[in-house]
This record gives sequence, C-alpha cells and structure tokens, in this order.
Amino acid sequence: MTRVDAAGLERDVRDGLAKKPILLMTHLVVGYPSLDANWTMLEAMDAARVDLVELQLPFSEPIADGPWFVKANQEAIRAGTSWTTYFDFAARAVSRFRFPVLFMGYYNSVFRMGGERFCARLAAAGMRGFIVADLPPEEAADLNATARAHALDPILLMTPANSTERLREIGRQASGFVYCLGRKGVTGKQTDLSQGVADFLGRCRMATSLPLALGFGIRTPADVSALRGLADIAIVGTACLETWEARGPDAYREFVQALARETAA
Amino acid sequence: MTRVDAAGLERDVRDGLAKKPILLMTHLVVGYPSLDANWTMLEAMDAARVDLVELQLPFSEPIADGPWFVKANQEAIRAGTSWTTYFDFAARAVSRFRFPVLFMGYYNSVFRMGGERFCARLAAAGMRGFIVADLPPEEAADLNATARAHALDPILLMTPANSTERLREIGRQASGFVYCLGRKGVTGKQTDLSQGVADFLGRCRMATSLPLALGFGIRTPADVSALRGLADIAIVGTACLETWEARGPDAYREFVQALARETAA
Amino acid sequence: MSTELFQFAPGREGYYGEFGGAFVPEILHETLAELRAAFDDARDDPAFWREYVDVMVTYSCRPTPVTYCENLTRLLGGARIYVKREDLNHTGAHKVNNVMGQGLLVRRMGKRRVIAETGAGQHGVATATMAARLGLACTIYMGEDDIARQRPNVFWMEQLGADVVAVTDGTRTLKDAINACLRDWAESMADTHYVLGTVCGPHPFPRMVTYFQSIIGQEARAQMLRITGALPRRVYACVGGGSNASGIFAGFLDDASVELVGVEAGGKGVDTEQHAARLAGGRGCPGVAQGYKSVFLQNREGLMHDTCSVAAGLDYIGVGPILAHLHAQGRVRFEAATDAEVVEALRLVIRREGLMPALESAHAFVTALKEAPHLSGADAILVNQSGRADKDIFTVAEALGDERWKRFLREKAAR
Amino acid sequence: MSTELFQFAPGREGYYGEFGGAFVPEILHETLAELRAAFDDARDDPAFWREYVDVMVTYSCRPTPVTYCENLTRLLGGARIYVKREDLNHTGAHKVNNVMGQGLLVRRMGKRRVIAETGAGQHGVATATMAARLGLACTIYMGEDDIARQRPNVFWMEQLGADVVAVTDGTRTLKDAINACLRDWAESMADTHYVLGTVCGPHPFPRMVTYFQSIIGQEARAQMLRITGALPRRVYACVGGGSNASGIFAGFLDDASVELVGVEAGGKGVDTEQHAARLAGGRGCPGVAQGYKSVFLQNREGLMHDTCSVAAGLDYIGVGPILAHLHAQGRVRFEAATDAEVVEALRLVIRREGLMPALESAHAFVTALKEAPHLSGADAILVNQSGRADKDIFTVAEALGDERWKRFLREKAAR
Ligand SMILES: Cc1ncc(COP(=O)(O)O)c(C=O)c1O
Ligand SMILES: Cc1ncc(COP(=O)(O)O)c(C=O)c1O
Repeated sequence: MTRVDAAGLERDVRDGLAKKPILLMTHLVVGYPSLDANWTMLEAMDAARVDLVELQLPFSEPIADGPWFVKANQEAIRAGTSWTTYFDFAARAVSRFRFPVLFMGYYNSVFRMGGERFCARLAAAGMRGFIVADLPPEEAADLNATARAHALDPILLMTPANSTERLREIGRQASGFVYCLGRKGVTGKQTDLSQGVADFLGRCRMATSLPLALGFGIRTPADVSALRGLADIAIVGTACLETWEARGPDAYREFVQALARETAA
Repeated sequence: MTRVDAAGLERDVRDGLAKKPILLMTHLVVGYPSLDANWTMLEAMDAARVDLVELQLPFSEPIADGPWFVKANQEAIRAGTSWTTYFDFAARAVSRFRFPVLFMGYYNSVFRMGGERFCARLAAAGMRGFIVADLPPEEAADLNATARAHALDPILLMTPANSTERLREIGRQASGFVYCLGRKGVTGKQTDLSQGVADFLGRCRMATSLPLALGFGIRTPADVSALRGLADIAIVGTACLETWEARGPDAYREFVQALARETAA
Repeated sequence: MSTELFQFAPGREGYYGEFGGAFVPEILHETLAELRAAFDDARDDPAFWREYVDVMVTYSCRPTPVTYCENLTRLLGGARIYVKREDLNHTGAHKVNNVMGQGLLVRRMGKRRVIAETGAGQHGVATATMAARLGLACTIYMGEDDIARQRPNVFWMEQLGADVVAVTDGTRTLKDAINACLRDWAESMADTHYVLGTVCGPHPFPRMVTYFQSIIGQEARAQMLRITGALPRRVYACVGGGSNASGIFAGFLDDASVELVGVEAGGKGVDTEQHAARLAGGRGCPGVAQGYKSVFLQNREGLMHDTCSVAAGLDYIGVGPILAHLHAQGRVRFEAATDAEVVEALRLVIRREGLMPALESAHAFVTALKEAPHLSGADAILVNQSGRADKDIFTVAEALGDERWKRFLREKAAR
Repeated sequence: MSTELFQFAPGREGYYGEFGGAFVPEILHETLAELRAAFDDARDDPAFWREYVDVMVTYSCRPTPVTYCENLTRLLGGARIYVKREDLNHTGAHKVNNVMGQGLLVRRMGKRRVIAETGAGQHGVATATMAARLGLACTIYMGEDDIARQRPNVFWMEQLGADVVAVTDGTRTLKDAINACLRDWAESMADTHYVLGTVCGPHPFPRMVTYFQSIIGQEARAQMLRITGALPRRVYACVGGGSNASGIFAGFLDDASVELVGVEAGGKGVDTEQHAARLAGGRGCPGVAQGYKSVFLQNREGLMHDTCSVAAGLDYIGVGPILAHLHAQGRVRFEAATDAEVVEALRLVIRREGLMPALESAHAFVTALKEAPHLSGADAILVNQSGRADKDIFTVAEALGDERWKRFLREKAAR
C-alpha cells in the first residue's frame, strides 16, 4: 500500500517501515515531572531508537486524558510551563535527537496562539506535525491548510466508534499517518488487543492508505509485539510515565528499550 | 350589696368581710416541692390567719399557669402525686385547719374522674368548692349542678377581656365568689393595679352580687393593701411559691404574715 | 366536604360527636368569639375563598400535582399508586395552606402579630414565611428537643425574622409548644393571632384549619377523576394533629366508596410506651387538653404520656376532634407505622420514584405500600405526601448511620 | 423562542455567531451525532413536547407561578417586582426541567445509564431523581470541594441510588466534574447518556438544554401578560453555565422592548482574581474548552483560571455559547454581583417576602433590586428565582456567622 509520492512525516514513517515491521512512538508531557526529567526521558527514547516522539503541551482541561496525564498536565502548569518553555524545549529536542517530534495538545492553546502563529512556531522549532485531541476534522480545515503551508502534518484520529463513512472522511483529510484509538475512553487504561483491534485497523486501512499508528492502552512490550503485522506504529504513553513514577529513570530506560526491542526486524 | 340568703362559701366570705375589709386567699400545688413542704406552707397560712386556700391538683398541660407553676405541676407529677395523694392531703388539711379549702386544677382531671365522682371526693374530703382553669361556663352546667347537690361551690372566673354581656352570663352561673383576673395572661407576672383594675372590678360588680376575689399578679403586701376597698378577696399564688423557693420556710412564713397583715381591719 | 359535619346541634357549636368544643381559660373567650366571627364572615364571603386560592396559586404552587408511581405499582403488583404532592408547596409542606389562610384572616382582623407552635419546624417556617410576606411580627414556640432535631428550620425561621422561643416545659416537644402559645395568647390577644398549625385546639380551629386544608382534597378529587376516570379506592394520610389528613379526606368524605386511612406514628411499636398512636391500637382515651376534647395518650388520671416518633411532626398526644369523631363513626380507619418501617418506606420511595417524602409523610406510604398488593390493578390508591424530606436530613442520615455525613458534620463543626 | 438563532448557516451547525460548535475527542463524534439525531427527531415530534410538558406538570409542579413582590416594590419605590418561581420545582431548582427532558430522550435512545456533573449539587440531585424515576443507572461526578460545600445534596443523591464520584483533578469544582464526565462518556457512550446540566458543552447541548429550559420563558411570558397586561421591562437571571437564564430569556428574545440581564458571580469582586464573571467586566476572552467555543476565564495562554463564588452553581469558567453570542450582539446585558451583595440580597428577600432564593438566584436579585428604584412604577421587572436556599444552609449560616448553628453542628457531630 506504499504511496509513491509519500512526503513529510509519511516519508519518514515509510522509510522506517522499510527497515522494520513496526515503529514506536512515545510521549511525554513537557514540564512534568520536570524539564530535566523530560530530557532524561528523551535521551532514553533516543538510546532505544524510538521512531517518533509526541511532546504534550499542558492544558488545564485535558478531557481526552486519563488520571496520570491529567495529573501531569496539572503539575506542569503549576510549575509554570509556558508556550516559550515548551517551544524552547522542543527546539532543543529537535536539534539534539534524530526522531521526528510532534506537538500534542488541546485546541484552546492553538486557538489562543492563532493558527498561523502556532504553525510558524512549530516549524521554527523543527517539529513535524501535531495532534490536537479535541479538534474535529470539520473544525480543522483552516488550521490544516496553514499547517501544510508550513510543511507540517496534522495527525488525525480514527476511533472504533467511527462509522465507515466518518473514517473515510477523516482519511480524506489526514496526512503523515493516522492515529488510531485502540479502544474507547481516555489515555491510560489497558486495551485488550485481541478484541476487535484487528477488525478496527482493517476498517481504518479501508479508509486511508496512510500508515496507521495504534495508541491508547498499549502498555507492554508484548502489546507492541502483538501489533506487528496489524499497525504500522505502536504508541506508548501512560505506561512509560507510570514506569518513571514507580521505578525511576533506570527502569524507564530499560522499559523503553524493551518496547523498542519488539519493533526490531 | 349583701345578699340575705348567702350560704356555703359565700356565707364564709361575708362572715369574714364582716370582720375585716378584705380577705386573703393563698395557693399551693399539692406535691411540690413536697407534701411535707406543703404542710409547712399550710401551717404558715394558718398561723397568718389566711382566709381561704386553693390546693392545685397537678396536671401535665397547665395552660393557664406561668413558669413557676408549670414547673411545680411538672415536678409534682414526676414525684407521683396521684388523685389519692391529693385527696388524702386535702382531707388532712380540712380536718386540721380552719380555713375553707378549694380545689384548683384543669378539666381533664375532672373529666377523667367523672363529675359525680369528682364532687363526691371533694365533699368527702371536706372541701368547699373548685376552680377549673380551662372549663368555660357553657361546658360546666352539668358539673355545676352536681356540685351544688354536694353543697360545693363552683368558682367561676371573670376577666378584663370579657364583654359586659359575658360577665353577666358568668354572674348568673356563679356561686361562692367570683375569681376576677387582675390582668390578661397566665399566673406569675406582676399586675399594675393602677391600670384599669378598679374599672374592671366595677364592671364585675355590675355583673354579680357575689364577693369578688382578685388574682393574677398580686405579689406584695402593698398590692394587697391597694385592693382594700376594691376587691373582697386578694389572691396570692406565685409570689408565695417564689418566696419559698428563693428564701425558704421562715421567709415564707413571714411573707404570708405580711400579706395577711394588710387585710386587717 | 361533608357539610353535615359542620351543622352543629344547638348548644353544641364546635362539637363533632362527642369531640371538640373550646376548653380555654376564660380570658380567651372573647378572642375565640372574635375569631369565630371573623372566620364565619370570611367563609360566607365568596371573594375570600377566591382570594385564598389566588394567594396559593401565585405564592405557592397550587394546584399541587398528583403523580402516578408506576415503578412502585409494578414492584408491588396491586393497586395503582398515586401521590398528592403537597411536598411541592412553598416551604415544603401542606402547612402553608393553613398558614396563608389564617394570614388572610389576620389581615381582616387587623392584628399585627402572629404566634405559632411548631414540632417538625414546618409549621414554624410556614408561619414565619407568611408573617414576612404579610409584614407581621412573629414569635414561634418550639420545644427544646425539637429545636435540637430540626435546627435547619430554626435557622430559616430566624432568617425570616421570627423570634424562635425554646420551650423547656414538659416533654419539650409539640404539645408543650402549644401550651406556650396558649399562654402567650392569653396575654397578647389584643394584637396577636395564634396561628394554630393543625386541626386541634379550641373551636373554631379544627373547623377553620380543615377548611383551609380542604383545598388538598378538593383538588385531589378532581385530579383523580380527571387522571384515572374514577375515585380512588383508598386515600392515605399521616396523622399528627391531623391537618393534612383532614385536608385530603375532606375531598372524599361524601364518597362512601372511598376508604380513608389515617396513619399514626407507631414509634418503637404500639405495644411499647414509645409511640404516638392515639387511635390505631386503641391506646388513647377521651380527654380534654390544649383547648379541646378528643382522644389523647394519657394515663388513667388524665396525665399526658410522653410520645415518641422519628417524625417530630407526628410526635403529639392528641388528635383533631373531627378525626376522632370520624374514627368513632368508622368513616376513617387508623393504622400505625413504626419508625423502622418508615425509614424503610422512605428509602424505597426515594429509590424507586425519585420522590422524597418527609418522615411524617412516609408514614402514609408505609401503610399504602403494605396494602397495595392486596388490592387489584383496577383500584387506584392515593397517598398524601404532606411534605418533603429536606428538613429531615439530620434525622434520616442518623437513622441510616451514614458515616460520611457524620464526618462532614465533624468537619463543618470544627471550622 | 427566536428560531433565527437556530437557523445555522451551512457548515456552521451548532454555531451562534462565533460561539458554539462541538470540540470533542473524535471518539465522541458518533455519540453526539446520535444525540443530535434523536433530539432533532424528538423536536420534530409534536407528541414529544406534549409528553415533556405532561411529565413536568405531573411530576414537578409546572407551570411554576409568578409571584408579585409587593413589599420589595414598596420598599424600593420603582418598578414592580415579579418573581418566576423555579424554586418550587421538584428537587428545588430549574435543573429538573432539563433533566426530565433529557431523561425522555434517553428513553427514546434506549440507553440504560446516565452520568452528570454537578456543582451546587442541584443538577446531580435532579439527575439522580430522574434516574430513579426512569429506572436508569446513574453516576454523578462532583468536585471534591463542592462535595464539601454541598453534603446534603450528596446525601440525597446517594439515597436516590446514584454513585457519587469525587473529582480530585484541577480546581475540584464544576469544570473538573465536566471533564470527568466527558472522560467517562468517551468510554461508556454505547449505553450511557451524558446529562449535561447547563447550556454549555458541545452541540447539541446548548441548543437542547435551552429548548427544555425554554418552558420557563414560555410560561413566564404568558403569565406576565396575563397578570400585568404587558411585557416586563427587564428580565433578570443568574448565569452559571446559563441554563436558567437561557430558559427564561428564550420566552422574550423576540420582544425587543424587553431588556434581558444576566448576572454572573462577582465573588470577592470583579477586580480581584476571585470571581466567575466571564462577560460582565470583560474579564473573559474567547476560547475552546469542554467541548465548545465561548468566552472563558483564562490566562493569555489559554489556561483556565480558578473561579470563586459563594454559589457553587455559578463557580464556573465558561458561559453558554448562545449567551456569549447574545452578549456580543448586545441582546443580553451582563452584570456581576459580589458574594457580600448576594448574602445581603438573600436576607432582604427572605425577610421581606418570605421567599428563599438559592445563593445562585440571589445574584439575579442583587441586580434587580439595585435597578428597580431607577425604573418607574409603570414598569414591571421579572426575576428568575432559579432555586431554593435549603441546600445552602451550611454556606449561608457560615456567611452569616450563625453561632447557634455552629453549636448545633458540634453537638450533632459529637453523637
Ligand atoms: C410534612 C408534615 N406532615 C405531617 C405533619 C403532621 O401534621 P398534621 O397531622 O397536622 O398534618 C407535619 C407537622 O409538622 C409535617 O411537617
Ligand atoms: C439554583 C441554581 N441556579 C442557577 C444555577 C446555575 O446554572 P445555570 O446558569 O445553568 O442556570 C445552578 C447550578 O447549579 C443552580 O443550582
């Protein structure tokens, strides 16, 4: 299903997929537990050869997040994580590490910044795209056009609750890759990968020729392994943060390594 | 205004009035503070030559009484003052002392005992009449007829709130003497004798030729003195009990003496 | 309402069979006469009832609805259960019907102050509300024990501008508050009206309070006919003094097919000494107290018993003389509900229908829910929900042993 | 109600001027579509509104009355003051209008469970009541701080069978409870409906809640015409999310002569950081949160402020998009009332009229009473009394420093 004209993020993903069966995207909330800790996390991701990284800009009303990330958003805000903090950090990460870096956040940040300024800052920091958790495609037309003008990929979401028609509509607007939700709900809970995930990803494939990332509830190396042959990218978020919180930086490093190991050819 | 045919209590009152300008009626609640204390009170009354004595049978809902007597009723009940206690005590008083003894109480006691039995017990104890605080004349016809058959005088009340017509109606049914209320309200508070009492007693005189007793709020020897020439009987209740409670039996004795002194010719 | 009841035999004005009358200290004689005259005059004035209804429509929310309880009906599988919603009234109970009516009379009489007794606090709040609205001074007498049980109501009465006086006599409950009112009135009657809260006390109160509360029954009868096309088989109401019962029964007195059921406070059980069942169980006997002749809980020498109920508003020694008469006549059947049954019924009704009857009203539900299964689906029964449970939160939370509520109170108290 | 508002431009469904829309995680897209379809279907079914009104008439006490406040009018000497009595509704506030309406929709959609956020607890109690009545499972999300402020309501919700979940995120108030609901719904939507309690959130909630609450304005307009023979000069309502305001304003939107005034929570003062005035005082700015675009109290980078009000139900960051639009259009004027003014107004209204507005509703009174003297006796003004104060006893008693109440709490807590 390779598109010959792949460009931008999609090109990166396809290049990666040429070398191994599945890629790994990991995530962190900028400012939590601290910028230093975030840097250590990025170093661990880099060491493990993680393929893509989402940096979440904290927001006070993170409606798509579960308890771990809600707390992370809240604490990062309390610690004073501003737009400037965020983009400075992102720019440092882009210049230091190989992996493409994506913005993740909520629409109010984009709206307050203004779409043009938002895309300009992303591009200036060298970021490659963005995931806006509460921005539906029908509200995103202007932003997505601006993004493309800045060579940024807006990453859209497909969910198991979507109708086939809706999936197709999302497919038409997507670029880079598609972020597929492993299950209903918010971030942080286990997903039973045996149940319907293959069906769902099959429905997504029918709706788009872009690579498919599967996120929400991918928690263990075994989960990642199980996605081989199903998805193109495995996204692990909460499980990484939990490891950091419960067992510290070394365990975090090992955990990310273990995840990445399952993506090897 | 002497009636030639005076009999019963009226005869006693008129006989007394032949010797001094005003008589004194005092009061106690049987069973409070104790029967022994009651007996000491009666001895004090006797020593002071009190002319008439009311013995109150305690009732649980004494709506015509103020706080001192309410408490006395309540405590006497708590101490177990029964009908038998009451009538035994009354019979002892009658046989020991000179003054006529009257029943005072509420209608439920009479109603529960039955009118005939009530009158028979009063008569058997040698009592001379009764005052029922919550029995209006229109409800009293049967009881009053029974009373008279037992040579008992039902003592009716006249109040400053009554219309002239009502006073006349009460006058028609009364015998013995009439209990005139010095003021509105319940037992226990001061009455300003300057205000309207003379007028009121004048209205009562127009309504009956019976002797007039004035009660409610007669608290001091000076009050008794002020009633000379206005009323035929001064009734002192709460002030006596207050004296007992505050200053003990000796003070009580002196107080009753002082009251009685003001009735002397 | 059966006018026969109020056709007094000569010399028996204010009597219903052997019950009723006016047994008050002579000092109140003229005041009661004045009140009777004012009430008779108002009753004969067709504009008065219209004015009364208008006040109830615009200030409270009359007509209160009748609600069908489909869930309970299905659960119990017998008669269809309907509820008359006096809980929706302003101030949360039927008490306001009587109070606003008496308020209009006070205005006719030109008095400036009202006094009232209160047990559950509902009648006190209603009276204080009426006084605020009509610009009258207001004193509320409330037993010290009831103040402890019903603090929230005390708080609102005070906010409404009423002077709330704690009654420390006797059993420190409703009956003692009534005595306190009668005593106040005996002194203040020139400018003060005593807003008695139930169908007890001396004539004309039983008649007058029934008259105002009959708005419940008048509405309910028409509503049942409209909604169900027929009269209910039975009507249930809790009975403290008896005003909500008299009010709803008044609408059905002339309907021989409608059985009227009054439910008294069974407390810890009618066989114990701790209840307030005067008629059900035959524990009461005739007597005269607080201005009227009726059936009272008293000992052989006429001293009143201590009563006991989880519902402050039913915790009373006497029962309205009209109801005592209707009981004697066999027109109203009386039952008792125990505290434990009441808490259970309350839970059930809240849970199944989202209705929140006051503990008093929950008594009526106990008997209705017990009897409904023995009737057929062709029958409808009507329960008078005299008030709402909000005021009972302290009592109910305690009865249910709610730990979080207790913790909350501790925290609030510690502030 | 002005149908123009709801004639969405192509591609702008759910937008009112620049405000509104549906900004939710994609997972909820189909659920909202389903809800829109069900609502549109119901709205087009004339039987549905009739069924809705019937429920409100028989289960709550609609139409709620309009009460004339003669005493306040005389005291202030200006416009005649009328009050729409939503406090008389079952469960004590206007919330039940919306909740029963959504309940009927839930039935149409065949879902078995409802969830809801609650601030003051009124919407939680109303939803739990609806769930009990309609036999639905029910979970209520409530900020931990609000649970502390409104324990009595929590107690009743639990009695009604609801699961009350304390929300410990963020500011632990209403907005965080909404987030919690959106998260629950993102997982449970197959069998669960989210009963949003106000005119906020994603399309179709603002429209749908306004639709159900418009029963207030429809009634009020007809009542004012009937009672006063004319439309009111101004209509006042407090604005939390804006549902009671939208409801009563809906009746008068097309009446250009009627000025509509929304009153927000001024807290410790609009000049402090401690208030919840989004529109009055211009402290809010456009943003997108909790599923909708409107005016929010936020910092320059779009992070929401902590809000503050003595009234839990007004303590919220956003305002309904329809109201934000009507504000932008100049159709609705917004004012703010401080906590101190609110307590004062509450006391005055209780004392003078025997009405007991909730702290939320007292905000509307503050502005109405301030402005009434500047109008003439020929003008009538209408205040929406959205709820009753019973639930606020802990807050009000604390605000007034009532010592006896505190002592009472200590005693109860010690049991
Ligand atoms: C809600 C409620 N129901 C019933 C009663 C009992 O009174 P009655 O028997 O007069 O209706 C009360 C008394 O306070 C009450 O508050
Ligand atoms: C009585 C009352 N009024 C007003 C409100 C505010 O909500 P809205 O602005 O949606 O009417 C609430 C919310 O809980 C409330 O309980």
